[in-house]
Amino acid sequence: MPTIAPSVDDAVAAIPDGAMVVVPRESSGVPMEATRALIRRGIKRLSLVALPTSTLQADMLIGAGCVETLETSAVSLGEFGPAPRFTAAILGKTIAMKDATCPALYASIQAAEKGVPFIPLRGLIGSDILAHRPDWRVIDNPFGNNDPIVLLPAIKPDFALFHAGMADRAGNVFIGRDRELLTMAHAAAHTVATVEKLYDGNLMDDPALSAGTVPGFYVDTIAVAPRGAWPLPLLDHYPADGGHLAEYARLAATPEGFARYLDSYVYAKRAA
Amino acid sequence: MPTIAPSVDDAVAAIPDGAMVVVPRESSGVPMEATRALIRRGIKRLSLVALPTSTLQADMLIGAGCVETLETSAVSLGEFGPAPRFTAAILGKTIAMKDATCPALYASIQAAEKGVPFIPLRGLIGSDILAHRPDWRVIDNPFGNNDPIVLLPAIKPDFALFHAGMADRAGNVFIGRDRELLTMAHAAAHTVATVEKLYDGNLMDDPALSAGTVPGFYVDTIAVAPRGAWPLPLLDHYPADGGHLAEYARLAATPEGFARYLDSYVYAKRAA
Amino acid sequence: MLRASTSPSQGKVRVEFLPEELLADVIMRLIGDVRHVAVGNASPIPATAALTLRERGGGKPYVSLLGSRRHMFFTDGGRELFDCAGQGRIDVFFLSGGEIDGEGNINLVSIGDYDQPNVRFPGSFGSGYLYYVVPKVILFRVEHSRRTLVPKVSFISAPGGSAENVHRTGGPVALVTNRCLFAFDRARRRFRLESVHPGHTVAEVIENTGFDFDRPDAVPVTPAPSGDTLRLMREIVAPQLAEVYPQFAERVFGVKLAASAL
Amino acid sequence: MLRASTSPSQGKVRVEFLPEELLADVIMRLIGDVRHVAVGNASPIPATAALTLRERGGGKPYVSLLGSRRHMFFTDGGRELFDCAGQGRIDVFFLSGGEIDGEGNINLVSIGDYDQPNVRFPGSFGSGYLYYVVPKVILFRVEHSRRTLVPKVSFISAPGGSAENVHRTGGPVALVTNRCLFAFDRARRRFRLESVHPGHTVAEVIENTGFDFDRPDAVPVTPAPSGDTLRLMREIVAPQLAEVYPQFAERVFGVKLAASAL
Repeated sequence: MPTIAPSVDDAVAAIPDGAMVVVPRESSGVPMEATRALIRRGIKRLSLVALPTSTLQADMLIGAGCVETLETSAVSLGEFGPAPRFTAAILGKTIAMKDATCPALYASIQAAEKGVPFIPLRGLIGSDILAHRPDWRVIDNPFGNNDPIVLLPAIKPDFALFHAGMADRAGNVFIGRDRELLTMAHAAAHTVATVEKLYDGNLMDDPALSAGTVPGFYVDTIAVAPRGAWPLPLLDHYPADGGHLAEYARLAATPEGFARYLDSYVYAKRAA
Repeated sequence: MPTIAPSVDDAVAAIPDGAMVVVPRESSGVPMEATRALIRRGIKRLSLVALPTSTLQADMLIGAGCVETLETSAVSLGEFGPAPRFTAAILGKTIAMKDATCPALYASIQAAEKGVPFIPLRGLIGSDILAHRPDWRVIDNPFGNNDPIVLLPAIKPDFALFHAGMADRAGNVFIGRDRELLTMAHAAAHTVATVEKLYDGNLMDDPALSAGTVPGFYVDTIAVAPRGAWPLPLLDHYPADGGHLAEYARLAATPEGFARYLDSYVYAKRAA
Repeated sequence: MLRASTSPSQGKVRVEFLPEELLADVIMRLIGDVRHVAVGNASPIPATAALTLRERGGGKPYVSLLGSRRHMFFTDGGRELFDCAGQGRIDVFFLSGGEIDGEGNINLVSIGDYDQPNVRFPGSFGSGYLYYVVPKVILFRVEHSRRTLVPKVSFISAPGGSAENVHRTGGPVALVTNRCLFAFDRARRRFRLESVHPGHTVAEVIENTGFDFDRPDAVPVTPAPSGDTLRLMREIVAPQLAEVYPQFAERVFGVKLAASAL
Repeated sequence: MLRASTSPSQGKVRVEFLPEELLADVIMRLIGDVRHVAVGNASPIPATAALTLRERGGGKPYVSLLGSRRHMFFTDGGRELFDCAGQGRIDVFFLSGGEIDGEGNINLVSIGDYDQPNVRFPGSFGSGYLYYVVPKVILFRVEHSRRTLVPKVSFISAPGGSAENVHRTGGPVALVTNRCLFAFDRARRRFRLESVHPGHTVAEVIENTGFDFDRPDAVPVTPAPSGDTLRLMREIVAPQLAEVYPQFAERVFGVKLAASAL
């Protein structure tokens, strides 16, 4: 049975250095409180898979030195410009980058969900994305005639980590339309979720709610984190905190500014 | 925009002779009223894909001479024994049978959903299912080492046909946890759905209901059919009508009895 | 309602039980201590076993009953059973066969030439996949006869074993019939008689089995279900079964589907 | 708030509009009469165009705005955009590029050697797929300079054209910049100058474009948006945009995100 951890710091304790962790795009429930907890703990050598893109979360983890390998299709701060710590890490070659394209990541995670070793995908032929992915293969479609197609290996994360609206005490997590969170939980060996609040009752007993639920069967640990996606948005709950994101963009432009940002918003909690 | 048809007969009018139609398993919303309408109309040469199995629906369509090709993993009447018209058709060689295994059908429909020409699946190697499927291929997994794996071609139905609890006037259909209905609608070129009732309002406006909804974007036609799965069950709504199914099993054991069954329960409506 | 009984034996309490209850009890022991048991369509006796174990374990193992709304936590449609198995998250599953042979091959399709069969069964269901990837597959065939347990199946819906290089993380562990329990030896691809059910004999098993199998010199009698187990089955589990197996629940346990179970 | 204006011309009504409004209007004409327009992240001007068309069409075309809850009918998670495109159900999409070259290749990754880049962009997003399978891809790059429109991109996130045998049902149809509109000729894999925006010149376009392109002898001026279109954009669409593009909606249209839009 899933555990309801007493704090977000406790919930992420099970994620070890070196783990492969899959996290969702900005609009699907980014676990920012959990991200701050991981940085506070000083997690190292993460193999981070951002499905299929990331914003603040990847930039902070990279800036704080937690990431060894990043696989994703894009990292930026969206309306707030480039992701400064990501950009600096690529230019400074301090992380290993696996550039992908969005549907390739979704398909690779679905391959793990289905327990198949690979999955085909159209597109990519003739791109430099493909040219720089020696772990991908091109075969001649056996059902076609001189029809090259890319095969992508399954991505099997050690952990799925995300934030959602609510969970019940049996560990069922309501995700609504953010279905990639379900795929992530299926594909990953373990799942850690933070939620805005606990739901009284069992989500699976409600025909409507159960349709948008990750069963507790797939979930290891849950922690309650009100506004746990802040300063990013949680759809149906709260918008992005634009003022804070602008401040991040400004500070993170330099290593010194980024360090100050961490002191103010991440390590502060530890000091307090 | 999807059409709300005035009757089930009108709703299925768009499905032509010779169409490839995908229909769901007994527990996921079998469109029995629509099936009776198709038989009344005398539809011919269906290529029926039962995802992944069928009971009464396939047996009736086969018995009524509507089916040319059947692809599925099993047809029976469950607790009421073998499916008599299916069995007779196989022994009499009046339909072409493509025997599959359940996950192969799900995976093939998902391949169409993803727009990929094929999808791999474990299992099957060394089975006679595979031996009798010249349309399937075995390749050596390019990511493995002497690791044979089956590739299944995508199944792209012309129509998805199913029954569900409710739809709104924008054509959104609430399917709850019966997610294969969504995959079917994605994979098929057209979707026809019958529903117990219309929902006032827009299903997409509700965070919980929208999570279990087939968007109207994928739906061509909807018709209201109260108890439209009868005598099969509709989960969360009504159970199977065991007495009626026992009567069917008894009558359909012979061609003459089956004809009487159709007269009583299918053609009766036309006569009336 | 008629209840079969064990032969009265000296000094022992006579426990009355139905054959279905004995078989469910046998299956409970075969399932053992696992995390997740899935039960396919048309498997009421395995369903009885799995639900009884869950009651006894206070919610453990997870049980997924195909076709049920209440006893099924899946939220991703029919494919989730197979995806879940592919992830290695289903520990036990049940398969049957119109024919089963001594190498553990099962036939759910037809007898005779595939293109001109003499007998047609419903079809392979998920066997062509689950037999390969579920660690403990329990074969279950009530009718134990030379018609069902054959030297060689006409059609292999799923093979009992595979070549070394074929991806295979699962396979058969046992075969339960109305007469006995066989264990399956994967390395030797042979069945071994484990126990004979009360009221049946080794000679009868040999007589009615179409394939060769191993057996110890002394074959034990399958133990009867305990009173506690029978109570759990009849009082707690039978009403749960009625949702998915209304005919079975009524015939075996005399339980009718309650309107609230929908 | 400042509003740019067309040069006053004799006898005509002077229509005032912002560059963003002109570009959205250009894109509206490029989209044309289709069933489904999808708009990726970080594309506020294409989003403005698509939503304005939908308002004018009374709900047609379907519009999918990535990152929006209100303007997005998908219920299968982030993959549905790509699955939908693979099914042939997305008619129009928008892509940009840190660099775009004269063959329609786009670069969203980096400048210089991939392993030792001088400049890094965010990454390819879905371009490595959508550029191949969406029939009408409209390239959109506000900054029209020799830095962005180059002879040859450093990195091909997605190529403008593909070999005959490569599955390709989609590709570029046009490139919209702050100075002009180019059409793309797929057979010749070349751009052709279609119109120059008010206040810009052909000489300026040539001067600021790093690749060769075709052009007619007389290049028309891009027509200004109509008053009706501008009214729709400003009054009806701008508040809708605020959910996904709050900074853009406030900067261009002076609209703040309402609490009810969450």
